[in-house]
Amino acid sequence: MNELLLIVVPLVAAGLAALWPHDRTRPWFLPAAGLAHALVAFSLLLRPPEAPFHPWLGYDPLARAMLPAVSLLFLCCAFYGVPYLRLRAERPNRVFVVSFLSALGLMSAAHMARHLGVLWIATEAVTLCSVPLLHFNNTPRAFEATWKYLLVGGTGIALSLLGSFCLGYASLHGGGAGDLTFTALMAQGAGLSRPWVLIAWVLLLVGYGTKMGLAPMHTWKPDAYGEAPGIVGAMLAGGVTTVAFTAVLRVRAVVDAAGAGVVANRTLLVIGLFSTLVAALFLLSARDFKRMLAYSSVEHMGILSFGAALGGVGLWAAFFHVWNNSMTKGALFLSAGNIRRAAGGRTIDEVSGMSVITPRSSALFVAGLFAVTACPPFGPFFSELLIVKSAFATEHGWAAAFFLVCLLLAFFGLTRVVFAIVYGRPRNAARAMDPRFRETLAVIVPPVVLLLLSLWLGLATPKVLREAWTAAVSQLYPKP
Amino acid sequence: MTLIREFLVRLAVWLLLAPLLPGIINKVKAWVAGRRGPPVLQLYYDLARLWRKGVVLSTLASPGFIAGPAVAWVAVLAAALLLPLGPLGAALSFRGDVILLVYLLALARFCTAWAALETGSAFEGMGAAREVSYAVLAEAAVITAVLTLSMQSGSLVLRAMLAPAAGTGAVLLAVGLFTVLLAENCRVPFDDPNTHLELTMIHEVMVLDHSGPPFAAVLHGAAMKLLLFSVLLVQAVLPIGKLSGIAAGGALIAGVLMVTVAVGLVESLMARAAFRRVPLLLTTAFLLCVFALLVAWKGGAA
Amino acid sequence: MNDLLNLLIGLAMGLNLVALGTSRLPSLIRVAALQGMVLGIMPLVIEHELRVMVVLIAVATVIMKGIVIPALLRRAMRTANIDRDLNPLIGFVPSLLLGAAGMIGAVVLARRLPLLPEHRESLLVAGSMASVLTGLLLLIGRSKAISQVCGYLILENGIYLFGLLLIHSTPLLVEGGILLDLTVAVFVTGIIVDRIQRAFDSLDTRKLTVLRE
Amino acid sequence: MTMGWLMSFAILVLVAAALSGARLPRLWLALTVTGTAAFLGAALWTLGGGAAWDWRSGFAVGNERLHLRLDAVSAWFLALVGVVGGSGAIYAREYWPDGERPESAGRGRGWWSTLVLCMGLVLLCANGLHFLMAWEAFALSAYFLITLERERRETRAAGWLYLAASHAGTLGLFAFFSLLAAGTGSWELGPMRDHPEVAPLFWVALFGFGVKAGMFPLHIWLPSAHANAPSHVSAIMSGVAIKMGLYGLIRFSGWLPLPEGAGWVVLGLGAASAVLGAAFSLAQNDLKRLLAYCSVENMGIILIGLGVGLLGLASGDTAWGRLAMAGALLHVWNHGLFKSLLFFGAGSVLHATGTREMSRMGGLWRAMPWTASLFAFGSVAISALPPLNGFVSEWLIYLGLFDAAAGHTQVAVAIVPATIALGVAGALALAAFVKAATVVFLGAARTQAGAHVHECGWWMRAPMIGLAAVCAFIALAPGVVWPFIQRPLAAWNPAWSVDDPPAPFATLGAVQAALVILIAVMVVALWLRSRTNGMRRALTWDCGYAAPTARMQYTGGSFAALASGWFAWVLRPERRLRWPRGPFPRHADFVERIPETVLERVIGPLSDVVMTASAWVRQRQQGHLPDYILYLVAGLAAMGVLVVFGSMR
Repeated sequence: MNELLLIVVPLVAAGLAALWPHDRTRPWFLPAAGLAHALVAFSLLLRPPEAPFHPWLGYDPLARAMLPAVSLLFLCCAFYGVPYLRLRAERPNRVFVVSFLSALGLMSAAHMARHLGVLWIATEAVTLCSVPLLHFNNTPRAFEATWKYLLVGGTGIALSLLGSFCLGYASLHGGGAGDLTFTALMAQGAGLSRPWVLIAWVLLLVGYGTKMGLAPMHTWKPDAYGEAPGIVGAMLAGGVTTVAFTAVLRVRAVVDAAGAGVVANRTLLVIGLFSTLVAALFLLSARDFKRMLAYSSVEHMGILSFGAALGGVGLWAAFFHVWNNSMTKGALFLSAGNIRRAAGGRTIDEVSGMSVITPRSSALFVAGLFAVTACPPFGPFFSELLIVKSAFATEHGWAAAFFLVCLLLAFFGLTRVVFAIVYGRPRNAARAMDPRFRETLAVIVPPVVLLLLSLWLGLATPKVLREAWTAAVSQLYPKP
Repeated sequence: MTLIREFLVRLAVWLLLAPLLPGIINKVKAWVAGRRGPPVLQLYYDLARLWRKGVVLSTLASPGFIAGPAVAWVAVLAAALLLPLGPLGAALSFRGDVILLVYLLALARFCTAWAALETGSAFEGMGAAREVSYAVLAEAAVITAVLTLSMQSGSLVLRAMLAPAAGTGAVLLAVGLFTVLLAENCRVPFDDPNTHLELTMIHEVMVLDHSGPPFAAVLHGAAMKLLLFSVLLVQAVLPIGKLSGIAAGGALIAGVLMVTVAVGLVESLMARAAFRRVPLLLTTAFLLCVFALLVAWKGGAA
Repeated sequence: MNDLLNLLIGLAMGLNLVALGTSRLPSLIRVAALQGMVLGIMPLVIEHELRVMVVLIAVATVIMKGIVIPALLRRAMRTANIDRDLNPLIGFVPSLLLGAAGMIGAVVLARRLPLLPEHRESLLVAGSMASVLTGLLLLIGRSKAISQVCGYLILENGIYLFGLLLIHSTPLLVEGGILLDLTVAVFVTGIIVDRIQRAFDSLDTRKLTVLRE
Repeated sequence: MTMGWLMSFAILVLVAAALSGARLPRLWLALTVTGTAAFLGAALWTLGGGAAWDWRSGFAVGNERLHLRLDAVSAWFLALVGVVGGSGAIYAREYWPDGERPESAGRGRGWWSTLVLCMGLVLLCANGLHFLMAWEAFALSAYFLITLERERRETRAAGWLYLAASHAGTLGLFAFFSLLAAGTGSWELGPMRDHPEVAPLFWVALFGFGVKAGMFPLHIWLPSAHANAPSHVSAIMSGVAIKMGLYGLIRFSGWLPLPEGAGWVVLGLGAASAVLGAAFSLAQNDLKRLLAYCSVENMGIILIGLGVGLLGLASGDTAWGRLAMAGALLHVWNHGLFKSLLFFGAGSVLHATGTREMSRMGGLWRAMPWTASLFAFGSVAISALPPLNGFVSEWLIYLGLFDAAAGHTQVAVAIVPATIALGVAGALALAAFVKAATVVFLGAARTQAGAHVHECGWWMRAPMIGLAAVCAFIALAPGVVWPFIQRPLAAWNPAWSVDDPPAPFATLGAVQAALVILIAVMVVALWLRSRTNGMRRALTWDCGYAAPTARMQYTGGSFAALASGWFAWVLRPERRLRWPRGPFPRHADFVERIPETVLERVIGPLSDVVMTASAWVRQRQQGHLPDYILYLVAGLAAMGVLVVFGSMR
């Protein structure tokens, strides 16, 4: 029953926060709920329940392999959120806190969903919760970003609903009793009607791919990440994308059971490499460092699906990379948020020499850059190397070569922007934006912690996590 | 004991006979031009006089200005001592000595150029520039020649390498090496040792500012270098090693004389080539050596 | 009664074409609303005995799609007093042709797809595909925010149609899905309206291009 | 087990140094010197016949057991790391002090120790994963060292270029090591000649390591990085860091089964690097760029040796291959030593004059005699002239080449051109260094920059003297060094029997010593004679110029014009000349620029293509929502097509 806490605790906290009268103290609900959530998540990681407590919801191996990462990221963002919201005292934060908390609860639900419908509902609910978060700054730009997020994302969501229907119909047509839990669908396996399964796969891949931000459905991402506050960006890039990836994996398992695994893998491979390429091309001439982070996230979504397409070790590495991605992206977004605060601009034309104005955040930003570009000893290095290795091992030599070239281009782009921002002579525009901003420990520690976590994940991947990922792989590839 | 005596003899040969060659060349030139010309021993007189003269140093010159000629002279002498003298053989001969010889000449070049640039004079800089630049092409030719010899003999010891194979290869090599000799010793058509147009000179212009004992070292070193090259050339193309002691000595001397006379004739019959044609000449020499190499290669393979 | 259903679906498909052909914003909204109502009553037609749940869905759908959202949109339109013409990115004739082609294709494709015997006769699949295509076509081909919302509504209608295939077996999925999807629509419209009430921004998405590369 | 202690001690000390660098300069210096000394000691002990040290950790790093191994090959390079790392640290104390560089000095110290440590680890790691980690860490710390002076735009540009190129190489190594791991089934490194299927990987390694080694077409990053880095950093970059790439090549050419024609390709690349590197270096007018290109040349020489070694390996016959390989190894040391010496010298010139433009210097010998003589020493050494150490190693390589050619076998086809190339490169290098040394130190000061300068202090002088001493030692006692060379040879390829040292090595040493004595005697004699005859100073005669001015001197550009003209086809110099006109010409000027040909003619166009693609993609995303939906639908369609065709097949 503890699993339920993962959903209930944040939602209850959200409710309380909604009733809480004081803007000044309300933000403390975030770390509190985050702490509780993390405790439950990790206790469950250590002692996983034998069976899901309900056929529709359960802390199954897949959830176990993913959810703690999100919980960890949320915790750090929550601690960062307190000083951040204090800094933004001019904005009422009730809606923000409430939707941030409920987003956490719904993300947990989405991770644990073992039922097609529940999964879809939870995912869409997350989308809705993140709308006020995006709109927090309440500027015309924020409005435009939200609008695009809603319409592009909504279309994707609608398609994934259609896909769910198709999958349901596939099972119905295959003589299913309309039980849409993934276990039942996988059990039905080859009984599912193949054409409908394939249609469903395409629709669901594109639908949830839109949430993940795979190219060419990524278009909402730079706008949303560029306009949202740092912590929201971090949660979107590290949490929501993870939810969508989980969804894709669950569906993929069903498709695999239906005997179309090869086709599914091919589509995943193609869309993954395409996303990596597109992201790299965008990064090459990026100028706005928050949009740059969005494209980097697109790139990493591509890496994830590339890894997932390889199956076996590749999938394992993809789980590994999910964790690394959450941690490093979190660190990057938070430090970028600091820099954004201190510097009056967002593009390399307006900002430079931040290493003088915000030395700590700049150092963190650079460290995060090297982490996210797979430089050792940070985690992504290990996961990406493993993905490349498994690609070579599974006769995907050319794909791997292409992948490496994309990584190189992305590296060029990222370093170009980050060094332009961090080094050089500071512009006088800097500090014009928010004189109240100071590099206090409160805004430095969370990103530091995230980076250290990524370091730790890489150098000494805990045994329990490795087991969890292995279990998740074997859940998605049940050995006959 | 005998070792030391032999060594001293060789030393004497190199030190004493070297200044003879320029004298001979000048005689030949004078004879062709129908003049009486300076005495054959002129260079000896000059050296003696210079050795007694004082030195005028450029205000800019560093101690390297005097060290340069000294090192260059030592380098040439050492190279000469590595070269076997027909029946006398070499003072010292070991595997790879030929490479040492080539690089000792390079050392001499380095020091001459260094000394030339000490004075900060445009002329001498120009001379140094030409010296080191043409050396690039000459080096290619020399290395190819050495490669040819080593492929002929399958050895890397000068003594064994200078056992030439008669035939086309020898001829090609002879012409090639002769050209290199002219270039390395700055004779016509590459350079005109007794012109008065500094702009057209290489070696002579490099030593414009030298005087006194250092200048003596320079002149003597140049003479030794000339002798060295002619000895090398002769032994590279004439099968001297096969002859008995006296005959060999005679053949060597005759050969060297022939070479010197040839140099003299070239100087008196040819005009100095325009500078842009110099690389062409050197490349030709290089190509000749390459052909010799190919011949040697086939010969060895067969 | 299957005929009645098909009649309704045919009506909806006709409305698709109207939506593609109309050049005025109010009529577009009206079409969307009408289609919503038509769809809303379908469950009542499909279901043999009227369960409370089904009635609930029907009522909710009719109210939402047929009344609430259109009202919101009209209000937005009025408050922003934007000109009623929707200037198309894809002309009316081309979009009509495309829509028609899509409809035919949908019917053909639906015939070739494996269907359960009880669905063989119905136009549900074809209708839903046609509406989805129409919706996407409107989203791509019309530049006004409100017209895009209408396109989105029609897209949803298509999905709703498909959902009706499953209403026997997994009612909850269908209901939950649809209801939540409606909330998206509400959100979308809500955001616009809220935006308009604060500042009279243009609702022409061609002007909503500050965020660009 | 003492070795284990020594190693862990060195590593710990260096870590401590890296941490103490920012705040405690004195402690840092002590620690760094100790650590590098420990490295040197360990290396010499191993080379001196100590057993190879092999250690596996109980714990895992990155899910792999640590596996450190110090065999003779690693030790050979580790010794270099020790020497240059230590002397550079001492040099930096005066060259990059807190007083003048308050902002970057501390950083510089920290990264220096990190760099040294990481290079040591690269040499020690015997596990692909950890090798890669150490490799990248070393590359990054080098980046931070190069960009110490990051307020300068060109320094940042140079640093970025270095980082980009190095990362390209690293990704090549990603591919290499993961293919290796996929092939052999484990990250463990070691002799793997029993896996013939991994032979083609040599080409990947050649790219990955070649970038770092500054092999000719891949050298693009090298000149600007070496030129813009602080001089002690340039020294360790050029003296040691690029040798790491070489280490990789040597290491894996020894372990991997070699593909057909590996030796030929390496030999060809080496010859190209040697000649073109020398030509480029001759053409440069920036002192440090000249030195940098000369590194390309020397890498070429080493690669020639390696190539001959590989050919020897391929044709089973070992004698000449071994000689050339030995020469290559020895040249690794030699180049590391005198190139660091030269960069230190260049550093003290830069420190004194504040410019790298040779055409602004001249006549510095008077103010800085120590630097001048040490630089001259280095120039003679690097031009491979007897009686110094550069000649010893090149002599070995020549021996190998000549013997190989004398065999009249198929390999001669590759050997002969390589030999000629080596000779030409030597002559070009000589020209280049006559230019460098004389234009900077001799003649008259050309500008005010060269006018009032100061000699460097002892902290900078001592390392130079030390390096020169080591050079002299190798030059005069090569026989002593020989046994040290044999161990890495044996470790590199156990198939080779390496008991007999080539006899002439002793002779060569004697000859060089004799030469030194002769030179000393002659110099003294000439000097005394001239003094007794009387010396007087006068204006440069120069055929009777009354008032020669400094501007009449031959500049570096004019000195190199003739020879570099022959390489205009690759140098592509850009000249702008305004002739003096009229009786009293007001202005006439001549500007010459030597472009980075490969970078500007090859990489530039390539990147233009990529950037065009990038711009095109950006054009597709101009904020129009309908377009975005269209892309979504397009993606849907594409996936659909893919699935349909996929399921058909």
